[in-house]
Amino acid sequence: MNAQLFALAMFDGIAYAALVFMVAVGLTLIFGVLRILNVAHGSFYAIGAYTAASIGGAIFAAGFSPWLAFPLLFVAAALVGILLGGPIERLLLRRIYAKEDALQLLVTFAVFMILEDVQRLVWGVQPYFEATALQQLGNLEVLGVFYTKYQLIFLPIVAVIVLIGLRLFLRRTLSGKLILAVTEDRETATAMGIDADKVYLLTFIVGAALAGFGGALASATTSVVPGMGADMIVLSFAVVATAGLGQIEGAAVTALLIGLGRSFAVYLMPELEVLIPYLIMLLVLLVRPEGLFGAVRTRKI
Amino acid sequence: MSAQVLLETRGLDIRFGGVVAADQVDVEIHEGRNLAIIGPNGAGKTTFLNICTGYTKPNAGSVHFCGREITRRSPRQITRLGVARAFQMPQLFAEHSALENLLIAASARDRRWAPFTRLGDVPERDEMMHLLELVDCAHVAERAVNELPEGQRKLIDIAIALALKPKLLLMDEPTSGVASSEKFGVMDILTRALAEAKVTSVFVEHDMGIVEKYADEVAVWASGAVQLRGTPAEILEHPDVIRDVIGEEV
Amino acid sequence: MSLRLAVPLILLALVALLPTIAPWSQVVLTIALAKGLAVLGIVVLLHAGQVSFGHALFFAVSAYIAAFLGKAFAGGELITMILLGTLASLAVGLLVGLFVVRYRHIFFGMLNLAVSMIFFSILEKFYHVTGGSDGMQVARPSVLGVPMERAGFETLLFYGALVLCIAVAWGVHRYLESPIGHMLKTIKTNETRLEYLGVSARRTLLVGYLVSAGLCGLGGVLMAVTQGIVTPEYAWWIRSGELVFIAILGGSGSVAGAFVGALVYEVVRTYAAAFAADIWQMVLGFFLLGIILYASSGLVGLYGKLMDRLEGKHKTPAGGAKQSMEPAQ
Amino acid sequence: MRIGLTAAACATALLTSAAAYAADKPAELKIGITAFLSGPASVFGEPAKAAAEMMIESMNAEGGIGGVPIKAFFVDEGAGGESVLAEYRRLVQDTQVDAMFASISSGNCNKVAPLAEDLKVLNFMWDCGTQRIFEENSYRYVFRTQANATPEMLSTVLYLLKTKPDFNSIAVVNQDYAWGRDSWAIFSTALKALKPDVKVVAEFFPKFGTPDFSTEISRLQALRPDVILSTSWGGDLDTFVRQASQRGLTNSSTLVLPLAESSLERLGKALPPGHIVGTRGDHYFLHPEKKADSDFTAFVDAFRDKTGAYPIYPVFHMSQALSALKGAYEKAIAANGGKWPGREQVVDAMAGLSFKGLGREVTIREDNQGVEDMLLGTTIEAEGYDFAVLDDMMMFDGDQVTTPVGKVSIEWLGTLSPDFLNGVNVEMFKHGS
Repeated sequence: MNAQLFALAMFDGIAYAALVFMVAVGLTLIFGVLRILNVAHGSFYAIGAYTAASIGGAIFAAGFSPWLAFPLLFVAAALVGILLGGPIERLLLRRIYAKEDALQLLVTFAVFMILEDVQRLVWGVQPYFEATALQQLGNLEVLGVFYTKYQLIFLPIVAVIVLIGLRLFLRRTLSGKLILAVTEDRETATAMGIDADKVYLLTFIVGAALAGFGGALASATTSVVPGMGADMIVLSFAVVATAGLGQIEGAAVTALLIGLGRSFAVYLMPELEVLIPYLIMLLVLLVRPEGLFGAVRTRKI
Repeated sequence: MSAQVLLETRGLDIRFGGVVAADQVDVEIHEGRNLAIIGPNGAGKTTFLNICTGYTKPNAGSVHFCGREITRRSPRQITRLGVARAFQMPQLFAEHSALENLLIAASARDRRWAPFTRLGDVPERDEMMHLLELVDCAHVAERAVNELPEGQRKLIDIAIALALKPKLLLMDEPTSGVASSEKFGVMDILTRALAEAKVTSVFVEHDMGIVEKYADEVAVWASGAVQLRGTPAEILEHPDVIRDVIGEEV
Repeated sequence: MSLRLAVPLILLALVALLPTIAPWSQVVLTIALAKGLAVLGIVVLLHAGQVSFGHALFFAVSAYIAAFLGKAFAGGELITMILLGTLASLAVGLLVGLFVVRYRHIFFGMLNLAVSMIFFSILEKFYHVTGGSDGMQVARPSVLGVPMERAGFETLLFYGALVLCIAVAWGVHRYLESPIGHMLKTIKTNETRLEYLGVSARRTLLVGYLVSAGLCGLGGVLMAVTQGIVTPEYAWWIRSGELVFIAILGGSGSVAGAFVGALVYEVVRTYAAAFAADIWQMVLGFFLLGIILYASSGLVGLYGKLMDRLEGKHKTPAGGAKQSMEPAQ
Repeated sequence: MRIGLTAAACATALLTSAAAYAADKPAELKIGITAFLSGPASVFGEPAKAAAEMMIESMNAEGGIGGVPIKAFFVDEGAGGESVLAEYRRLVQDTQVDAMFASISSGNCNKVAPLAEDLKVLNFMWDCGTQRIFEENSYRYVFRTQANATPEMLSTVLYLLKTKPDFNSIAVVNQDYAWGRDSWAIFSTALKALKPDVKVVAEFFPKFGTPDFSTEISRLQALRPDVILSTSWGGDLDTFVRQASQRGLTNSSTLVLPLAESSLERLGKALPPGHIVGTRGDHYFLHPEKKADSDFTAFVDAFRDKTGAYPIYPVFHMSQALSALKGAYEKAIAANGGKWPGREQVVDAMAGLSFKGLGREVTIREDNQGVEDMLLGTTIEAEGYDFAVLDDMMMFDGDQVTTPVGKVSIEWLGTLSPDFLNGVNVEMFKHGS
């Protein structure tokens, strides 16, 4: 493997990692606070992609400026967070916080199944493709290979902004601090009078919106097809578990690890490509059972 | 002292963050002599029990039981050597009845996996019923343990430990959570049961009346170390103890 | 005989007789029984408070063993397939189990998922060995050396599966009631105390894990020979989720519930797919939500409540044949 | 209640099966159709279902088959193989359908073929492409009413060699499942036989349904093969072509896309001119021989009105299956002296049957495989369409490009020599002519 291929694999890996991170970070945020592994997160991702692609298709066909594709990403994220995330947390998840892990997970699994069909009823089964955002930014030639600026530059920058933004939000704003307090010690936080209901709702909306945002970002680079959520969710699980549950920076590092692992596999051993995320997860957890960034908690007796 | 040394620690050292939980702890526990551990909260009493049973690993030092080094063994291995433990918060099997809790313990002791025998039909059943009678809980044998009052839960927790027929029993505040009017009753029951089973006990205790009546020896803990050791009479009259320990407790 | 005991017996008799009046149902019922066995594996782990989202792995391992045997020996022998398939699942169960019993809850679930997805990917990727995503045909095996026609084979499979399920259900029930079965349950309630009894929680869980892997393996072989084809989909995470789904539907922790759940699930799924082809997933999703939110003790729990009402009792009685199959909640 | 009904149905079934021959004319002719109504492959299933409904409606308006109206029952292949098999049995044993059309997925065809044989029900493999089924087994009840992977791939190789004889290197990006693997095995075997000096520079089999080909595209750009083959379809093909054209891969390499006819309209301008597109037969809404035919254009318009899209190859496949059914029954009725035929008589009538769907005539060979001519073309931009259409079309003779009866495709292809290229009959068509 020469230097050129090495560099190419790096670029590909980073662009891919940026997308994976966007979805995984929402999942880990939700887990940190609600202690629920949300299977429906994959649906939020898919619906975000569908929303961006279908609205984009409509407004660009009507002759609006293609630059609207960028604000549209946020609109799609907000729609997913508020219209889907909000009601699901309020009407459904709120009723199951007291139940066992397995039941909670199954509830989100049920939501996932329902949303899969909702997607098909709303958007049909034909693939959507809406790459205006990507085309607006154009291409870039690196080492004789054309990359889209969207994937090579825009996506990684957005991922870094989201990472820094989340850090600032969690550490500098009141809502963020409340979320962090609940993540670190739920009992104490609620005992101190933090309105856990509000924190849960806010977290879930933000988490869902991040998944929707990830989907909207991805929609410019891929066909939006039925079933795209199912694959993404398993990948995000792997990222979240490898990183350590609830670890936001960890999710970034792991996403990068998995993204690079995958692209190097394509160059070196294509057969291993799909196995990479799981192999990384197994290896990490063998050595660090709590995940890369997870902390050991000893029970007080 | 002529009695054989059951458990011996040398130079135990551990700290959590800035808190010193054990600082050069050297303790000997002798067969047949019940040891009470007293001392203020945070002195490292529970940590001592945790280290002796392998739940917490010390940074330095060693623990020997019957001459065998057990410092870095797991609670499971140490239990199998004959050290049982009762907890400050009763550690019970919440979905099982009192009798079932004991039957599980007895099956564990006898390595009775018996995949096709009902738990209720194991041969240790009579022995466990007797044990429940001994701790005065026979009347709640069939009740789920999470429905029982704290006092009975503590007794069942201790009974579980006794069911293992240990050589040494470590008890963390056996009478906490028990109404003060019942404490002596509980301890009477316990002492009888311990004597019958010929078990040496170590118990952490805050009630000096209990210590005075039931301990053969007392060790005073403070700042992660044993400050004094002696008979209850010697210790409870010691001015430092009166000031630092009893004073706090009264 | 009490009503509480009579109804399950009547239902069992109905299931046994249904194929004689509705032949097409025979295969659906055999599949339901095969899944019921796998669900029973999930139920065993639920007793330890652990949920695996990767048990389809063991289902797939034995199913592929059956397919390979059939391919290697031009049809093969049913009994060999069942034995070797289950053994292979146990072997893989031991290997995976040694690793995953160190983890609990979400990690346990996710690691199982990861391992099963690795197997899934291998099945898909190594096309020249496994037939890739199209899977492998499972030749119809002979039974004790006797070659079989389709009709006879299917009938034999169905009644064989029925007898097998009853025997296995009894065995698992006894296991869960035994000392080691109760120790498994203590992993859910107080693992620390279990260790302080001198028992290895990991080893106890490993035993439960092996039982569950074996059960899934048994179900997998049965499924493979019934379907006549195996695909990587057998190992997919959605399939594992389905097993957990059925376990909850039947009544989490209930041995009888595993089979009741599997039967009801297959019927609902078949009819949802037939009469609401566009929205069958949604139908199942709402069905699952309804069960979790309004009847979290599952179908067996509902049945218990119904019987209580019929017998005019308001409090759950301690006895009863059905009752003893449920864990203490 | 349900059990009672079923019991009654079964009793009737027993009676009728005793008199399987010379049956009375039924109230309706029931067929079961499996198609993907969910999942990625529903891009084929949904149009086919719409087409089936339209065609059955119009057939029934003209008196159905032999005066008996057709009634179709649909099964979702997207629900999984297990569910398909259960439904298949239910339709055959409970609903008592007269024929099954199964299926789109080759995997499902593999599953239902032996089952159909066991259940003794007439089964048309109406869309699946695997060439293996009739090469590895022989069946009485199972027929394929269209071509299979071998003629599809061989004609693609021929078209490529005729239009671009000087290319040196090729790479492949196929979906990682049987179709992707088998079609590459066929294509590469044929290519090596016909042009032995070609270099295969990369073989990629990304996961089915993969959302991102960036890495593969980077590698392909670094390797710069003359030709890139992809037999992918649906969302995978769309994604690959779009990402390839966005990053300029379509400028440096010629794409060969044997299934792209079904993606043309969706791809729009993303598929630039100059790339090779196949139609899995002669399935094309601007079929050079049919586009002047008013029935054909009327159907295309009606289909567009109903679904909002031009008909794609599964629609043609569906028309072939329905037309085969009609042909078989009519032939059997004639053979039966005008009386309604028994099931076995209909199966007998399938031998050597010729029928015509929306495209050219298809004939069933003695191994139950349909023989169909193959149409390919090169993309151009054309007025009136905001997506690429085909030009420089070639129609290959089905008889010549289909594996001879009794031969195994891969072996047969291996025996071909470069002369084969000059021996095949080709008809040429231009867009607009």
